[in-house]
Amino acid sequence: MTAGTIPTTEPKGGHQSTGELPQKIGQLSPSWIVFFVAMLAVTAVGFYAYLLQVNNGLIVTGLRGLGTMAGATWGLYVAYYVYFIGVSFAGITVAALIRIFRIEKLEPVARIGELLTVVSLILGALAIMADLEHPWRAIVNLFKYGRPQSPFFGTFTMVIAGYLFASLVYLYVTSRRDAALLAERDSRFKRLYRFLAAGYTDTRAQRRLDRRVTFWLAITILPLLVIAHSTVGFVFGLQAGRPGWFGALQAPGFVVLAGVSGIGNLIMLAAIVRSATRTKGRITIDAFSWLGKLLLGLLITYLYFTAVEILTITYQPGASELTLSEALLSGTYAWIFWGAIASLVIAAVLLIWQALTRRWSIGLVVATGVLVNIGAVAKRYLIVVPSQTHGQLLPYSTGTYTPNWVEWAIVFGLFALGALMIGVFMKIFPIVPLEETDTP
Amino acid sequence: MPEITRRTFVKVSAAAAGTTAVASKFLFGGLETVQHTDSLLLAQQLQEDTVHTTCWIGKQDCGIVARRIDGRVIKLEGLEAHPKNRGTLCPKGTAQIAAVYDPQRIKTPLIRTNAKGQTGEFRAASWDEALNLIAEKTKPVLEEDPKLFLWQKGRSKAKAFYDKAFVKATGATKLGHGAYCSDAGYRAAEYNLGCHGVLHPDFKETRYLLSWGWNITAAGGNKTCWITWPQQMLDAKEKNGLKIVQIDPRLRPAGPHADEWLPIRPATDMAFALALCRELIQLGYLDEPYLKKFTNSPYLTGPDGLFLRAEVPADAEEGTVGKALVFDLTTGATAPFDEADDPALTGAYVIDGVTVKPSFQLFIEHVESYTPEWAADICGTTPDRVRGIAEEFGRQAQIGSTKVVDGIEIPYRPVAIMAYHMAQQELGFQTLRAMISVAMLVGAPGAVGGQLVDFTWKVHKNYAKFENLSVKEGPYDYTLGKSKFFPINTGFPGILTKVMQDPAKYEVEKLPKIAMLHYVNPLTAFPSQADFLKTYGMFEFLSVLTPWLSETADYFADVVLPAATMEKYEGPSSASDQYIDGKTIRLPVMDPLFESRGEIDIYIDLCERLGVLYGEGGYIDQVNKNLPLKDEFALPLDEKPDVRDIFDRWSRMEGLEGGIEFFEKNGVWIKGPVSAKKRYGYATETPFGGAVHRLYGESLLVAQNKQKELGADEVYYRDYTAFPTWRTPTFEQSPPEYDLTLISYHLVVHKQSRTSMIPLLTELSGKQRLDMNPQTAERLGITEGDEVIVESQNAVTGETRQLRTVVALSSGFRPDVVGMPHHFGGWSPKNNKGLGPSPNEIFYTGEGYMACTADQSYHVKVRVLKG
Amino acid sequence: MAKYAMAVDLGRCQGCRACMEACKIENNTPQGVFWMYVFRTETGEYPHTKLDFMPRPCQQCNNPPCVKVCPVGARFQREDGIVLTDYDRCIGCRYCEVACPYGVNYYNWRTPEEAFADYGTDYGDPQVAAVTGGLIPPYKNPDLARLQGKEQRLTAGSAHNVGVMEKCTFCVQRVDKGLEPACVDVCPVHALHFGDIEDENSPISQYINQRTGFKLLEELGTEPSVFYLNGTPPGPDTREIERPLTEVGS
Amino acid sequence: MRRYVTTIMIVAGLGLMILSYTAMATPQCNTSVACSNPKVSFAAGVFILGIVIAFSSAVFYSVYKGTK
Repeated sequence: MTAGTIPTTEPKGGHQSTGELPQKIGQLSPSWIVFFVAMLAVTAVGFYAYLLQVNNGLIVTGLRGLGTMAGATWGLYVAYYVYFIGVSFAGITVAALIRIFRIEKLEPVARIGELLTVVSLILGALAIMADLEHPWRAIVNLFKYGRPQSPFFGTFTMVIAGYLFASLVYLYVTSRRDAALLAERDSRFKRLYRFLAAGYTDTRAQRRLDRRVTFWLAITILPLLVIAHSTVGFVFGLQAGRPGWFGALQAPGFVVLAGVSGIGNLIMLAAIVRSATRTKGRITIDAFSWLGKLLLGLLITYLYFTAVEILTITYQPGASELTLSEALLSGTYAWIFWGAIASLVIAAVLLIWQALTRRWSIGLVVATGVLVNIGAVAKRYLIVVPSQTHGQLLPYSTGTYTPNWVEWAIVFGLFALGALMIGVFMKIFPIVPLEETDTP
Repeated sequence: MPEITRRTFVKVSAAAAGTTAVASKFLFGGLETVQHTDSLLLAQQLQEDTVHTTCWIGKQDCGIVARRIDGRVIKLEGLEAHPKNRGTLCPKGTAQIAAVYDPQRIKTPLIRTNAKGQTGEFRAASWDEALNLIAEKTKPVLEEDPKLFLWQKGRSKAKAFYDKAFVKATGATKLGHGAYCSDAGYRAAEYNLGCHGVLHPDFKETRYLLSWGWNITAAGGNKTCWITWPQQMLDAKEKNGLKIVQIDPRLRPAGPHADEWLPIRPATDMAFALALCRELIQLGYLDEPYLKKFTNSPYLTGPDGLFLRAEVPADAEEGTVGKALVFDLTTGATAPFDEADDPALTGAYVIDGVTVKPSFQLFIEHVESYTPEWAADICGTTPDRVRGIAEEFGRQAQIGSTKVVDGIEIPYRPVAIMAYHMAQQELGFQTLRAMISVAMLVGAPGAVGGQLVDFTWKVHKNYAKFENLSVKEGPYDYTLGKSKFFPINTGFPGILTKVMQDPAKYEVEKLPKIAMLHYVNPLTAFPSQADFLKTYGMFEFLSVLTPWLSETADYFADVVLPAATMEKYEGPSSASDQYIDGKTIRLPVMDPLFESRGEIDIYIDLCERLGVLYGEGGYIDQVNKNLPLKDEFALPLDEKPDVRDIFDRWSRMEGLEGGIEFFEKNGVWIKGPVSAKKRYGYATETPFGGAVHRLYGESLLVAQNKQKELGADEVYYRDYTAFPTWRTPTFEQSPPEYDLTLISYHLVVHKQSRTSMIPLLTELSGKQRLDMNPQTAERLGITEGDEVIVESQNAVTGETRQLRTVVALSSGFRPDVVGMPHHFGGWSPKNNKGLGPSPNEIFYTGEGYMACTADQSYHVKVRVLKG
Repeated sequence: MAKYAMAVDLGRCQGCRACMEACKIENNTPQGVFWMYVFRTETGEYPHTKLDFMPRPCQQCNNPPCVKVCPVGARFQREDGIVLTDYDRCIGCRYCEVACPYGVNYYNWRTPEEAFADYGTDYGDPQVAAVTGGLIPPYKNPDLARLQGKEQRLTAGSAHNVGVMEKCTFCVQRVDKGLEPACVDVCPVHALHFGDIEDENSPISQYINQRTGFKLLEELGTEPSVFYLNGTPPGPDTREIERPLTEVGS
Repeated sequence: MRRYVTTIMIVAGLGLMILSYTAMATPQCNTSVACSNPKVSFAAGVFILGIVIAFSSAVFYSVYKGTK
């Protein structure tokens, strides 16, 4: 690659004096340090728990066999794996929408989304690794013997590999220009920026080029994304052996709930970023209202799916479906189920009210973001676990499963790890794209 | 799980220190360690062979082929040629492999170092030291009075020659386990029919079976422990459409194989049987030829309840009694029973101014009041079900029909009762007599498809003994044999504990000084644990011979001798399934593990030290007498025998090619089919071996009179009646708040204390539980899995006992009954710890909780409280 | 090519669980692991109670969901119909376990050493080890460590490697020697039958043809190779009773 | 040149995917032993490599400076 030519002209406006980087990059504010240390600590606890597990096997978790052992063999790890994959939905979708439909108002949150996608995909991959007693054997054998007829194959090629890589490419291509601009300043990241810029010259031709690339990437990624999330749905939806799993609605259901949790996360993250990086001027209420509407659309669709689901399992259920639906609606899992429904409905109501009154408040939108994620986590858990403990097709005694501290520690560790990745990124690179105006 | 976490912490710190360890774990997940053990296994060339042996647990000694790798037994499989198990095994059979290798077996002889009555502390000792100590303690007692040396054993394995020989050679007093099993049933059959056994069907021919009690698919019964009966029962159902009526508070015994389930109240079986008798008489289902010819029904009975007898000729020797008289309808006069053409069964006759009646007439009058309504009320069922069963039993009996078997025409009565272990109740002896009476009315005993008692129709010596029961004046020996308390008494450890607590009450002067326990483990295996805890510490010296440190040994043994499990010779044992006869011998699957030894070796060495091994009447001599070994095959009385040689001599004496090698090669010796002449009472040389079947128990009445004479309390004599006579069992008199009846039963996977030491079997049996009908649970506000306190009450002493367990709901139980399986409540070897209590902890023994024949009852009233 | 099948005569089964025991010993499975399991169940209310026993080996499906979902082909079906697990390849994702409607899959939560400790016996005991070479369990079956069939894969129970999945193999190590599975061989009442279903005249084909029966959860299209005869499938209100010890690692 | 190489990368990537996919255990079959083994080991790995190459084309397309 040929080195980029550095413009001699002093860049104007947008950000402060020479050498100073925008969005508090490189500045370790006390609050950030607190955040960093806290997250590091939680991650460490998670890692410690993981060491326990690696050393003594999954026996240290609350997981046990199905059937005679009357436990659940898939638990928190799988639930959160599904959740994290779901979250990854947001970024690329938003970014792609922006590119395809030219939604300028969302431009500023585009990179947050892309980053969110990359991070959550990594967390998803780690969550599934945590579920395996022999991670290395798994990685090798998956590459060596991977079989397309297993729904896991899609998950693991499409989602983990294809989707993740595509998102990285996308993130990179859309970040080069900023890297080039920052490379013009003296900072401890200069070399990094220059490397990333890879000789970017901010010409009209280059911009046209990038627009074309990103457009086509978006076009190819969107279907990939639908497929990817569907395959996760297929992991369950193709299984007739467990009550409440088999069904055509699983795949679309997964896609939509993925959207809900993803957008919800994006909203929260955007709100944090805008206050953390002095970009209130960039990320405006418009962005939030936009995301809000998007979320509302998906949420309504999902609530519709849920209604259909409830009707299906209660109207004329088979013996095992009945046992399961009882466990869900009035039994062991009722509090989780109705908790989820409540949070989703409240979120929908909040959004509808704002949409009708046309008066959007960032606070309220963020609140919905939080609510829908609570709902999403709960729903993922309810998809994975109850079908294993209740309504088994042979007269096995009813099972029980309670995640123990090891599992929780690892899951929270993963969240903290994600937070760390984003936090560090924010201190190295502008998480909000620099403006068009920052140009010759 | 504090232990785990501690371990994990250690592991983690280690891991944190050396990340490489973690890394390798991460990379290879510790798989290599596992494969390593395999490679070890596969490294060298493996020598594979098989050894013939027999089961060491069940009482039917199934034939087993042990598969060995380099001399290590890896699997036990059924021996195809063995008639009893035909190439199959039950869970116990396969699982005993874990017993062979159990590291918790006793490895060396042990000598106690702490006080008795608490968890024992022992020191390892050599065989010499241990045996010398026993000899030193035993000799003086043998010199003073050998009867004061108590020798007690659990279940016999194979032919009990070697232990009989020990008892005979030393002159010790023997106690068995029969009083906890089915002895009262054996006594009833011996009394009424003369055969040694408890009622079982002729499965190849029987069409209608009253499966009475918990046995049929749970524990086999007579002569078999499990496999054989189920096999024959299923074949009978498929081939002959055998109909099974399950009479028990639990459905489980016959389960899906029951065509009809009649859940009657516990311990009301006699009432039900008596009502059946009444109905059969009412319906006229009577085999008069049988009753007249082969039973004492026609015997004329006076107002005193005694038979009218012919004059004794003057020249007759002292003590001979005259033949019982009957009323001959052809001559219209009395005649000795064996001289009358047509003896009357009914009516009343005035002889010498006295009105006398055939005992059958008395029976008719006796059962007159036992109506279906009466029985239904007592048993907790409906009159028409009583009638229905009586009707079908009578009809199916096909009275008058015959069948030709082996060329002999034999009466055909395809109805039978299977009632093993039904004697385990306060009215046990008379209940079994009532059941036998049912079979007798239709002439089923000894008929084709009818009521069988033993595999061959032999008359047992007890039949003659029971003609007049000897009831002596005190003082009595501590087993109360021939006492005014128990005119019939096989030896009951339970009553021994009562005697030891109050010898005066039982007019006993000398208590046992020292004791030796052979396998038996009274502390957990026998009901009323409290009584054994009180008394088994009273022996001056107690030695226990057992493979594991039994609870009794743990608390009371001075010396413990390690017995081998399967790694020893035992035998010979019957391989008969009642149709094909055979014999087998257990061959050791390997050398005894640790320092354990086979029982025969142990007794030989002990007798040598006691000076009772050699010479006339010595142990060797007794072995020759009891095995037996005759003529040139007899062991020389002056040289120490070798165990293999004992069985080799026996095999050669039986004419087997190569002696013991025959069994090493074939595993079992098939003698061929059991002929009809041997099996059916009607077909034996003199029918029924010449025994007159006692529908009427004259000698029981005589015994009762003697008991009264000698001033025995009513509790001891009230059940010595000529006919089975119903009375409400004592336990029913507990206060009403004790509203449930506790019953106990065996699980298929358990037999004898030893199975509860085998973790593979306790795994299958699961934890202890209290079975309860859902209706009852709902009433008490209890749900599946709740912990509860079960409190029993002794209706005689008012004592209460408690245990804690967990409820398991089952609709296969009468709502007024709760149940608990046996083989729990151990504490000594950790194998069987923590699985829950034994019902024996809250059962009672002694007056009111034992039969008139000194046999244990397993019924008690309880209440269930939330734990 | 033979196609192996098992026939379970529910009319004969007495629920004694001898098959479970023989399986555990032949295949050296630790506590709480039942490749062969016998349901003891109750249906209906007192006094009209119906008691049933139902042995549950792996159904050896001909359209096996477990094989479909296995991401690495560790779970596969041989030409003779036996569905097996390749212990060297299994990654322990437990997808087969959730995919199987019969609950026949058992995951090795612990090493055999830890697992057998549940039995409360220390087989490492020197005096025992002197005889057994320290093998766990002492009755360890060497056949399980051998590669099976023409695929030559480690499928016969092996050493119960921690973190891999396993299940009933129809005792492949015995079948390949021309023997019947341990459960069939031991059954005291001859309720279990095994053989080549493709051969019209084989004893099992005839046994099945002479009786009416059903296959378990056939409606799911799994096409089991296990035939249940002379009985009825468990109903919705069928309750399990008399469970064995199933706790692991507590 | 830019178009040329990019196209090649995309085609190559897709090619690898198709090739490796067919080299894996046949999707339809699940009853024969063959189905449990890919025809070529690491076919799945190659498939992912294909994805990687195909998407990398985008990077090349935008980074390539062209020859002046």
